[in-house]
Amino acid sequence: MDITSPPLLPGNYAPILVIIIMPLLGAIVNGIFGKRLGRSAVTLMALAAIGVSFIACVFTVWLLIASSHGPAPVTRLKWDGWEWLRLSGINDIGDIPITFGFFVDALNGVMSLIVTGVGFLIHLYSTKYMQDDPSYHRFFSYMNLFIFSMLVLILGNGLPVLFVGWEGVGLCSYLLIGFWFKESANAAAGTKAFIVNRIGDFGLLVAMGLLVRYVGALDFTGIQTGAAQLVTPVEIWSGTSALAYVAARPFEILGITGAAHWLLSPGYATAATLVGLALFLGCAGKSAQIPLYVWLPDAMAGPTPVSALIHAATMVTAGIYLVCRMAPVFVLSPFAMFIVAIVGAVTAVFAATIAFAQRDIKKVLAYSTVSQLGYMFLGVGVGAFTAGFFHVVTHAFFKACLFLGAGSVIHAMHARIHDTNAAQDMSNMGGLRRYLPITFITFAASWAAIVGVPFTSGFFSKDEILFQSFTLSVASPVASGTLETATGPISIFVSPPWVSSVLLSLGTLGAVMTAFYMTRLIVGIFFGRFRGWAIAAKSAHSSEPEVHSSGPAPHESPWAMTLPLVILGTLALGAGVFNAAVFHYTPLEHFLASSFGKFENIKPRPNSEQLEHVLLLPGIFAFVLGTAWASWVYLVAKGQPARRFVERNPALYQLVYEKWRIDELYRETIVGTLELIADICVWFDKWIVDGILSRVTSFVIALLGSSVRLFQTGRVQTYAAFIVLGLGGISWFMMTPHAEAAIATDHETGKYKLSAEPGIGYGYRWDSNGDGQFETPSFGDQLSIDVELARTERRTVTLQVRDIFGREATRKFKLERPAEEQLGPRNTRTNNNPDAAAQPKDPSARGQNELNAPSHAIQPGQPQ
Amino acid sequence: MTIGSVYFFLCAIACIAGALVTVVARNPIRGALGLLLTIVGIAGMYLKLHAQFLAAVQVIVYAGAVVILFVFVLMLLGADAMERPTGNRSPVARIAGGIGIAAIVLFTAYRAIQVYSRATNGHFPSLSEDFGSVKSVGKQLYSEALAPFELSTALLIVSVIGAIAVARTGHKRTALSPNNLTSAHRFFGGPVEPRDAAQPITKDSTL
Amino acid sequence: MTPLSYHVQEYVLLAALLFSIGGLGFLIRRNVLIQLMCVEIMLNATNLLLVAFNRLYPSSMTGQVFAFFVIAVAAAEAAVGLAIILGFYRLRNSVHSDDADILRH
Amino acid sequence: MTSLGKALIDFVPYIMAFTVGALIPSRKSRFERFTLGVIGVLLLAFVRGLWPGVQQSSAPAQEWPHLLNVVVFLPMVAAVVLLLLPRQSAGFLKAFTLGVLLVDFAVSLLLLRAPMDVGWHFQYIAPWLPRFGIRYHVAVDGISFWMVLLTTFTTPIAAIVAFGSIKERIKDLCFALLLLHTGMLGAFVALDLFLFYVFWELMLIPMIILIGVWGGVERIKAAYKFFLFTMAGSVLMLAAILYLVITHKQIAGYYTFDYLALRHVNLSHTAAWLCFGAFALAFAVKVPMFPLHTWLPDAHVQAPTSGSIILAAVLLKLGSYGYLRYCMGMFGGPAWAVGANLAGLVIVAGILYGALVAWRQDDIKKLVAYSSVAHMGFVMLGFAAATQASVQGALLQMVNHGISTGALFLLVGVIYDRRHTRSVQEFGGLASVMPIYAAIFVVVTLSSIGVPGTNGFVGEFMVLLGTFASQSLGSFATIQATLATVGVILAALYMLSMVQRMFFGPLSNNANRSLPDLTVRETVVLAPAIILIFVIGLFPSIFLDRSSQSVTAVIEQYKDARRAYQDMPDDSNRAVLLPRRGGPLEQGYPEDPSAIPELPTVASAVEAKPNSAGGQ
Repeated sequence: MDITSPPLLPGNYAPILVIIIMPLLGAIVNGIFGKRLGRSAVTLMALAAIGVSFIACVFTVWLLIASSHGPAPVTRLKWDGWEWLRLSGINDIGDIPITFGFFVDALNGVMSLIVTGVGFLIHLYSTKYMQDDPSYHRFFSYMNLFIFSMLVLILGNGLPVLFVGWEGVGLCSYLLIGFWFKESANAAAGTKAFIVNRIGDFGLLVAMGLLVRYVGALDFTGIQTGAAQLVTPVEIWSGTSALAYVAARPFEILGITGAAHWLLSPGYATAATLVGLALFLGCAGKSAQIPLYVWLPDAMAGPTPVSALIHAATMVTAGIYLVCRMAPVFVLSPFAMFIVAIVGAVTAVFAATIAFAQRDIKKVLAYSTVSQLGYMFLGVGVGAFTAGFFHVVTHAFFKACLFLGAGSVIHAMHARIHDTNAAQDMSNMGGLRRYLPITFITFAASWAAIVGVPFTSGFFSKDEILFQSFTLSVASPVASGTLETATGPISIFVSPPWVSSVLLSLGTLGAVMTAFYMTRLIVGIFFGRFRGWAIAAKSAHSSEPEVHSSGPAPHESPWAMTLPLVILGTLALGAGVFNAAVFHYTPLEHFLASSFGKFENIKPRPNSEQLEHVLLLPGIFAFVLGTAWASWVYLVAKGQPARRFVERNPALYQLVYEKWRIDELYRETIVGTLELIADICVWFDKWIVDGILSRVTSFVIALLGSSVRLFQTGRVQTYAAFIVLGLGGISWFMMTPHAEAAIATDHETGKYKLSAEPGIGYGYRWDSNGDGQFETPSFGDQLSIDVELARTERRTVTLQVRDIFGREATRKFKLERPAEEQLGPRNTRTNNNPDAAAQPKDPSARGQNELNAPSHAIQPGQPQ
Repeated sequence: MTIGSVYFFLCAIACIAGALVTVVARNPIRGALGLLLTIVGIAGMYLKLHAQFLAAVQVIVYAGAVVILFVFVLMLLGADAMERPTGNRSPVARIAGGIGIAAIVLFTAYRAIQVYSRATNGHFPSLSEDFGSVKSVGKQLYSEALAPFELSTALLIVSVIGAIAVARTGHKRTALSPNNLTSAHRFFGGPVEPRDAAQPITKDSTL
Repeated sequence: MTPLSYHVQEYVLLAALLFSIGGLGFLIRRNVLIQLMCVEIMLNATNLLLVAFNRLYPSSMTGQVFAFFVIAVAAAEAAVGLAIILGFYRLRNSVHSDDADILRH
Repeated sequence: MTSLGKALIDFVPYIMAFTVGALIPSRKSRFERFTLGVIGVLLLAFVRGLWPGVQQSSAPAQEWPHLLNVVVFLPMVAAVVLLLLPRQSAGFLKAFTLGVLLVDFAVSLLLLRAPMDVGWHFQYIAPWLPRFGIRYHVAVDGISFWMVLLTTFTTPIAAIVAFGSIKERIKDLCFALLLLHTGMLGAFVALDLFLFYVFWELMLIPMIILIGVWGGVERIKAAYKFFLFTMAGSVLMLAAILYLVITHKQIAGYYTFDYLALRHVNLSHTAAWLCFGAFALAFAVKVPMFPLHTWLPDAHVQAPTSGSIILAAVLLKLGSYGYLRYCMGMFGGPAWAVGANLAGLVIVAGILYGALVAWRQDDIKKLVAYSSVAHMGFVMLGFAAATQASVQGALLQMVNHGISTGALFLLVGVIYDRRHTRSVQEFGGLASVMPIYAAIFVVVTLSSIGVPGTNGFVGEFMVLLGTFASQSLGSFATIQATLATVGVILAALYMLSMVQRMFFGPLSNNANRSLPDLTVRETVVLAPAIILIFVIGLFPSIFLDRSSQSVTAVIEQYKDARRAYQDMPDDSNRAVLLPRRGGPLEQGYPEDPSAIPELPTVASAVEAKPNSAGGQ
């Protein structure tokens, strides 16, 4: 896949810049100058920005299609901006420059078409929907900013630039969900959305870090070429670490040796799995999959066009785009693909169950979005990237149409019911097909698509996913299936064969439920009796309505709202033509082939050809069963069976209505423990850390201070008494006898003269011959003594002193005469530090020597 | 018992009695008189030790000036100089302290005596006749000890001026009240009053 | 038994006794004036000792000269001490030494 | 294209920048429009001037050796002159101080002309106390370069804010600001350890005056705590400096306090660890790292707005700058050995702990203070990981934290001046009353959280990805980096929950009903910070290129020091002088004054750098 650009244009392909800059320009102009420009100017600016960007996208995709058939097929058009920053690879080898650039290839070309196309329609729709909102300009500024961020996300040339768009989109959803920030509920929903998205972003950051560490590149081409380096084992659990020992201990005690052994053996995972799981965490955060889907239903607090744009058509599909874009990495780890598929399937079914019991039409559509996203991840998870992506395209059309239809219904209800929740409640609607014909027809078209009526777009895309989920399987990237590690070979996980049948059954079950709740929704809104308010007879003569809570019939929305509905409705029906795999007419697949490339370890089941037609049955069967059952329950039996079911087991119904109380579960577990840890930290910080460092030290010093203060009695006498005591102590010390003697040495002649230091009233006696006996038993005042030594003779002379109080002190002096004459002027200095002379001149030792006190003992000349 | 030892005995008794009276007397006037007695006893001792000049100086300066000064101040203070009946301090501690100190001093004196009796048997040698006279002390005073002599004059003048300065009644000095004592707060700009009354003092502030 | 006053030991004993009585008085009595008197007694005790030793070694008069200077200083000291006592009295109108505890706060 | 045309073309972007800037304010105040326009033009010039490609082309500029002396000592001279000015004319004092600070900022911009390649720039050496080998040795390299500019950028802003809200003792305020400015600048450029210590202590006194005199209710207690914490640390540092100097005297024969020489002293193991511990403690208090951080919330809560801005924007950076320059510079071995534990401590007890505690705070300033602990945790993680990307990221994060937290404190000051309270419960639904203020607050919050496109993200991104690929952290790199990335979530948690409680939701407290929106002074002061947030966010290479070569050199030396430390046998208790390798980094090496001037070593002979006055 070369990255040259078409010969006719120089290096950088300028229209990409136009696609991206226009929405940004719109956002800035509307945001800052919007209030001053007035409503019509704001509308013009917003629509123009997205329109021009859409036209540029169409031109680019057309150019890509045109140039991909020529002799030198061009599949990528790039625009490199400036060098953003520079990273360094593992231990500083290799330099990873990250440039702020964009590129367009088949995959993100189609995505950009959807984003700007559907975006434009929704902008047109919301010019009417939001017309009486005071901060009109702020709304369009955020919408334009959102389109800008989404384009940066899908056109970014590497993960960092994608991440800029990724968080930009999260920010815009935060701003748009919390648009009517006057009610704290909306603001709380916005904050919740941002933080949950942020958890997803954490996954993306970790994935980028791992890629830097193992692949050393972050732009998509670099990742594609270096992906092979990811198939290296990474020790995520070292059997020998203290943690392992602690974890295994209880099992050993209980005797469950199997688990203990497992914990003690080192656990390995390939780098590809780690990157794949981290990326999937990011996708789950953005595309609202099982662990992190909680923010999407609450995001309905924002205006309906926001839900249509963000939570149906564009933002939520960013996760799928990321998985498709990072296909080379995902494919290397069958375990990650398995997780993606399973989570997708489970989410599809789980979200569908909640949609059963919701009365608010936007909530129903929200959960249906989560469920449909589950399908896309199922498709992508088994390796059918094109099928998954095709479902993104079709879903964008019919879900946007459903949301806008719901919006126009709510718009109509607002005429009489002003409380937003009541206006969205299905129980207040019914029989609206007579009053809102166009909305009904387009809603029915999208219903047909989502339910999977044969030959509609939904049928083709969902059926393809069901087919692929059964036939495709992901083989292990390494032929031998094992990887060498320090502690012996480990086997790479390959999804077991029974998985494909499980996925198919889950998919079919999901399809049945989708058909059921969508039919329940359409019947609840458009069929049966109108439960909103008593319709006043339209007859001309009676001017004021008879019944009190009556009002005019709900009127159809203006053209600006119904035109997008019509366009999206037709697209919902007709979009199947792009990739009708059943009839082997798949232009989208050929177009996308250049982006995805061929992965050799995605192998279809051997007999997949024959199964193709057989596997049409589950899709059709699901549609027929779901619709028939739902229409019997709600249309024919007027909802009686449903009410009987609710009475029979109210607890279950309440549980499902409160979304299986997942929010409360998260509240208690994760958020609860976090608050607990935070409180502990705050307490710890105030009382322990601060306590020890400042309170305890100040307390200790205060204690010392007060204890010393006791001595300051303020009476002169106590001070005088202390002075006297002090004097006594000093005099006692002065009076203790010290026996000191100076030694004059003369090694040649062997004569040594010891002279004692005089003291007041001292008596002295000597033992010069070293026999331990004092020459004169009584204390005379003989101050000095002479000693004669032969060669190498050693002798100890002791001096004893007694003071007037009769206390004695003795001191021994070891004298020794060296063997023979040593070089250098050794014995000229006769200070009282004889051994200094014996030191050879050694600068390093000289420093040490001066430091310690002059000792009297005479050691022969070896340096310390 | 020669006349000299009797005379010595009398002077000693006078000194010790005087000292005891000074210490024990309730009324400070009686204390001053005790001091006078001690000083006169010491003067007698000087005479015994052939220090006639010193005896004269002692009587004139000490007895004549210092004790009179004491009495003069006592009279100035009047009734307040009387001993206030304290008694909160337990007598046992004081007496024990006193005896302790006395024991130490006496023990040192006794040991000193032992040494000196041993060494020079403390016998007074014979003297030239003008030993303690004014002439010999004066000669020494003006030859070796001239510098200290001149300095002592300066000392006396300074002490006179100091005494006047300290005891001047003139202006009434304000007593140092505790709250405008120098402290860290003064360094930081006047007494610390809460700057923002609205601001509740955060109870969890540290230190 | 040689007569009493011919040995320096007697004077040393007397001076020690006088000095301890003075010191004792200074430490025990609360009245500032009495304390000053006790200081005077202590000074006189030392003077006596000086003169006694000078008598023992009569070769020069330094002992007596020194005693003379001690007397001069004692006079100055008494003057200033009394002035301070007056100031203190005016401040605290009491001569009780315990009241002089302003520095304690 | 005639030259006039080219000039015109060249001139158009500036006109456009001015018009856009002038159009933004919706108010009618012409002063605000003019200043915003000028700020726009200045920043455009800044970006175009520093664009990576442009610099190499121009000839290597002549570095004026006295530039650093002017930058550092201009405020001190002004402070002295200030003492002579009359105390009553407050207006004149304010104008004088602000003028001096702005001139100092302008002069410091001249630093930008020199390409920051390896080696010391604008180096000036003069003998100070020759007997002890103390020299006045100042120089700038890639690491301290942006710190100097951050200081000269922040102090004028803090001064404008201070003059806005503080009304009494103006003269002392001006004096304190100028002295503080000198202290900080000196500490960043000093290369003689004695000179560094002098500036390090000089900085303390004005900061204490700022907190102690104009602070909140318990200002004196907070000032004491701040002072005692820093003093305890720096006294140990002084001991370590003296030990180093004496050891150097023993093994090299002459006294010198110069960093270049002391860096070559390879101490024995125990001595190296003790000295490293002393230095690290002094800088850990300043950073602030976990156990020694409790002074920061009190100092911030009690300090006046301007004091908080300077404290957060510059003083914290001295700790981390000191750690990189002196701890990792002089004690490579212990720093490397402690690297993994330091990273662990800094992550768990810095980033996560700081974020969690910040989340439960009711006082906004305390919340921002703890967020500073978290942000500085990232910086120290960057140094501990010691890879090219993480160290550069940490340096950039120091500048980012200075700008975003400085702006945050500014914003907190705005509402504190209006409502005289900082507790979050007092506010609610401010967005409807003060829309511009709310918008700017959200922008700064995004920068402090680290949303891509703003400056906060670039710093954290480089640190995290540097840690992932770190060699010094060994096997813990991946785990520690993942834990640090969790900090990114918690940052969003506590900042957004605070923003939601303050700005969104109904107007609960009717005292907020009549709060005026941002005044002209406040918008003008905030504008440069807001624009810089986006400039650094989108064009970080302007800042990174200037520090890249010095960072490579530092990491190189750090590895050499580690190898030398490991070659030193355990039991030996004698220091060794490492061999000198010449090259630009040892230019200005203090020669042995008493030695006979033998053959000039390779360094001084090779190239006589025009600027270095040289010699001892």
